[in-house]
Amino acid sequence: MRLKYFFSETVQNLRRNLLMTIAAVSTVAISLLLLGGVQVLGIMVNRMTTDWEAKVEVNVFLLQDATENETQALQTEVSKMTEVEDVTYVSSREAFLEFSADYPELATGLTDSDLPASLRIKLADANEAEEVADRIEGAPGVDEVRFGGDIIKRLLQVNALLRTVTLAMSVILMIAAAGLIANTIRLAIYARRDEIGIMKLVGATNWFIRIPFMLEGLFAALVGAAVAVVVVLGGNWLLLSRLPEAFPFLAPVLDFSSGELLTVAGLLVGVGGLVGLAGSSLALRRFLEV
Amino acid sequence: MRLKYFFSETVQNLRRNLLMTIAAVSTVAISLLLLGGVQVLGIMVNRMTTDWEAKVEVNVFLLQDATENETQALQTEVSKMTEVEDVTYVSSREAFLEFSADYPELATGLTDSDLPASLRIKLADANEAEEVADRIEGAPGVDEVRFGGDIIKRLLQVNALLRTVTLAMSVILMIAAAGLIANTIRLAIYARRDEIGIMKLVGATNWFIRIPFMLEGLFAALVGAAVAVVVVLGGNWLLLSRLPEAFPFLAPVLDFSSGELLTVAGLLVGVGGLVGLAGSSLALRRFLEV
Amino acid sequence: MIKLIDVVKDYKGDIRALDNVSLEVTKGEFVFIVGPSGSGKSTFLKLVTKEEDPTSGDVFVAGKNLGSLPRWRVPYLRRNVGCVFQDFKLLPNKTVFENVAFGLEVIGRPRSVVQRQVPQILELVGLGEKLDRFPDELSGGEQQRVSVARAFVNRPLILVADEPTGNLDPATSVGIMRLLDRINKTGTTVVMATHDHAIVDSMRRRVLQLEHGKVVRDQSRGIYGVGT
Amino acid sequence: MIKLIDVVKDYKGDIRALDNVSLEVTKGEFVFIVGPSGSGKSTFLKLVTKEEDPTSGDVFVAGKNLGSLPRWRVPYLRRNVGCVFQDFKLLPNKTVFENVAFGLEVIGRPRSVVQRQVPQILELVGLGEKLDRFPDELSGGEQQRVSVARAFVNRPLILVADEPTGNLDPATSVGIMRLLDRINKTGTTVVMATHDHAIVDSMRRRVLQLEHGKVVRDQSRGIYGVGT
Ligand SMILES: Nc1ncnc2c1ncn2[C@@H]1O[C@H](COP(=O)(O)OP(=O)(O)OP(=O)(O)O)[C@@H](O)[C@H]1O
Ligand SMILES: Nc1ncnc2c1ncn2[C@@H]1O[C@H](COP(=O)(O)OP(=O)(O)OP(=O)(O)O)[C@@H](O)[C@H]1O
Ligand SMILES: [Mg+2]
Ligand SMILES: [Mg+2]
Repeated sequence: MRLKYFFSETVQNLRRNLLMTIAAVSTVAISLLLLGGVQVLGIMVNRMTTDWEAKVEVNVFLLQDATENETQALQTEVSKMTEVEDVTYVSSREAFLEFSADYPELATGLTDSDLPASLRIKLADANEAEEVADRIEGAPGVDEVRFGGDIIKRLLQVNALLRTVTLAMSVILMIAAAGLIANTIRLAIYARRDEIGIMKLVGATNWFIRIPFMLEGLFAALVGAAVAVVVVLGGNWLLLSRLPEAFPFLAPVLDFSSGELLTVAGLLVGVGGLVGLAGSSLALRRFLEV
Repeated sequence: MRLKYFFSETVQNLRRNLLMTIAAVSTVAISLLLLGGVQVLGIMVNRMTTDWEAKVEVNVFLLQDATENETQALQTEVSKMTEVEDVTYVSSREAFLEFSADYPELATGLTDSDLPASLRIKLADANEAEEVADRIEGAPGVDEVRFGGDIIKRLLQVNALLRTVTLAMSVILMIAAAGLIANTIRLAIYARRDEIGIMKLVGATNWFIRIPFMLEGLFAALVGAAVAVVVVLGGNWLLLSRLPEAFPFLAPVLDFSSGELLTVAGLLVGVGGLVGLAGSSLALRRFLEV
Repeated sequence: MIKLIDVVKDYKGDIRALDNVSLEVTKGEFVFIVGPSGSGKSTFLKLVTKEEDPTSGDVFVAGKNLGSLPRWRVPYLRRNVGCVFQDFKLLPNKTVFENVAFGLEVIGRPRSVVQRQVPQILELVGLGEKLDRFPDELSGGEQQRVSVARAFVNRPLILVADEPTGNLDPATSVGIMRLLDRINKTGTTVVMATHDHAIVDSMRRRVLQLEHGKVVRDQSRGIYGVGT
Repeated sequence: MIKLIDVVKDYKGDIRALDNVSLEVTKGEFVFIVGPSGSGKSTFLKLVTKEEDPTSGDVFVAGKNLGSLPRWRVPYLRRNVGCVFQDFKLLPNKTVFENVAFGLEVIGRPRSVVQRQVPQILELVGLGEKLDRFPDELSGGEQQRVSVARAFVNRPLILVADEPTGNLDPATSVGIMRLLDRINKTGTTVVMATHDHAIVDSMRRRVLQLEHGKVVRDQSRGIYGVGT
């Protein structure tokens, strides 16, 4: 009975205060759209930086006179390290072929054995490159260990920066979206302050007044969130899933799993719904004191 | 006289409708803050991509037996091309020194003359690399022309993408900010619809009613814009001007000229002011028809 | 001054508020509109201020056909037709002084005039000491008197008053009626809707009685009711 | 039923609206509050519904000291004190039916009761055919009658009416007074502020006269005014 009353009350108010409903829904939609956009961007940046870091490798150049045993032992030892994901042996010959593909003019003066054999190490976490390199340095059969040095450090710094920036952006947008939505709800309730006073004077309890307002706030926020989700997903589908055609190198960055998209959608709906409920409840407070 | 009336009316209303003033100012501030942030980001991306493209060069490798005349003629001809900004001659010796700095192990087997002399061409616009390369190809004394090929094309694509994305973001945020501000103003005016009706019934002309409301909207928008500008500039100063200490490579990207910052500030104030004025004027329209 | 020719007013939903009303009020007249609740008194007054437009028929005020009055002229009409609204219609964010002053500011009166006339007129309606109150800090009757003061502060040609004494005690009502009478004597046409028996009977002015939107009685020097 | 002991009410700005008022209204009484505009009638009624709190002194309603009534109990008090407000206080976004129904929904009456009682009560105040109108589609007197209907739809213990006939013609007023009388006969205490001479004089009930916030007359079977 009560539920029915609250429900019909909510629907009626949404309909009869159409201007406010539209304003609230569109503000929520716009705010969450921006939040969703940054979220997607964040996933892309994360993806991209991870991708870059996956390409970081430690190269262990072996001594010309390293024995097969030494090489073997080194390889097994390295592959046991927890930081190491994968170790590949690159023979002198393979190194020469790669080099001559890159620098054909220079290769003419060289032979297979001019280039040293090496171990190529892929890491689980690019940040550990230096540490791994230090540990291998000086092992029997090892000539020199290279891990990109400054370049890698710089890449890692850039990645850290990018991640921080996108994280900061999404936090800022979360706060901004909440602030904008709360503001709109506050104004919408302010426009109806007289009504609230009258209800109280007629004997309505705070909850009796609050529930329909909160449901209205929730509804407006959820519809706004739904619009934002549809636009984000639609935009993703339209633009992002087509970009790889033009920019094939973007493919790995853009290939969102439906899990990730659902998380973003969930975030938008969650933030919207929460702010809608809490915002209307808080905004009501000062007008309920009659 | 009239001016004085409108002014005192505006100030009074801002003060007496404090809740709405605060809501409007904060919505404007938040919206423009986001817009300003994206604008700064846009400048950074532009800066960065320009920086990258400035590093694109066309390398003209000269034949081992090219005469000094041929070389000289080629260099003058190339430097006359409108697309070309700068041409440097790199002798065999210089090339060898550079190479041996990069690959010390390999350099041991080589001599000065193993590497060809070349012309290094800096371009005004990286997009013209391929065209310039094609034109030089086959000129007397030229062995081979290289301009990075696919890598450059890809870089240019990435740059174009980055620029498009930031442009799209700033357009979207411009629309979003305008929408959010207009929404808030609409609700604030809606809350005072009765007042407007009364003024009309007492014989006020539309302009007499409109001007104070528009001034209120303008004021709220400008204060909001000012807050946004202060935060953007302050944030820039605090964060961005300190980042280069940690990330020296970011320095060129982050070193904004005061002209650029003024442009961003101007944009925020302009968008805020315009939307404030137009928004209140438009929102009033339907309530003025009494 | 006011002329209605075959005026019909239907509100949306086929509610007939005025049914074929024709009447004329000449300059300087004092007319009471009486009739039961919902008979169309306020609707009639709203036609005169062009707050509502007739569904059919013509309304003339001060010689102008309101039907063909361009939208932008309406404010100028309203400055010549002071109005005391049944629900007061005070601006909630303005003080008593500012509410009344608004009527003068609208017509561009200089500040000095406003500063002089507003306290005067508020004194007349007995609110000389409540200039700085906001409407929600006044009693019902006090609000009504502010509305009265605002309606004639700019000396309109016509004064239209919708139950201006509905929230007033008899003594204060008499004071207000004296005021209206004085204003009327200076040449202002006064049209007043009222339920107040005593006032109508004591003033003996023209009485227009409405019933279901029709004029059922038009009597000069009339009394409030015959059958009531 | 209602008891005031040494009640003083000052509004902000040192405005004394009630000055040391002590009085008692017993169950089933019918009391008129009279007095000039601004004498404190509405303020007195607002104390009874706890819309305002006294500056000093105690107010007891239905045996409870309102000063020590916890905030969350106030709605339950108000359900026992039906109130006709001087400015009606109708919900603008609800129809006539819904406005009156609200008084029943608040106390959790089932829909069937609402559907039966609301049209009945609206019929009684003469609005049986205007159930679906919104307040701004009603005349002033019709709005007032909706407010009256809402005030007693849930059969409160006490009915507090602030000039419930101010916007009504004499005939309709008489109808409303008959209704109040009938309600009073069923045991409901009625306190009514009014300016209507005729009504007070014809009913001859207890009259409390206020002047400048003081009770200057308390007369059973009184008339409206002596000096006025
Ligand atoms: N905006 C509206 N929409 C629909 N019907 C309306 C509207 N305004 C008034 N009415 C109806 O028109 C009729 C006349 O209303 P009006 O306000 O003119 O009455 P009135 O004579 O002033 O009554 P009262 O003495 O109660 O103020 C009433 O039946 C009323 O319900
Ligand atoms: N909220 C308020 N703030 C300040 N003063 C107020 C407030 N409400 C009422 N007053 C003042 O208190 C006094 C009594 O007001 P009240 O409303 O009780 O009068 P009333 O007897 O109901 O008058 P009326 O017959 O005009 O309705 C008046 O002088 C009024 O100006
Ligand atoms: Mg009326
Ligand atoms: Mg009162």
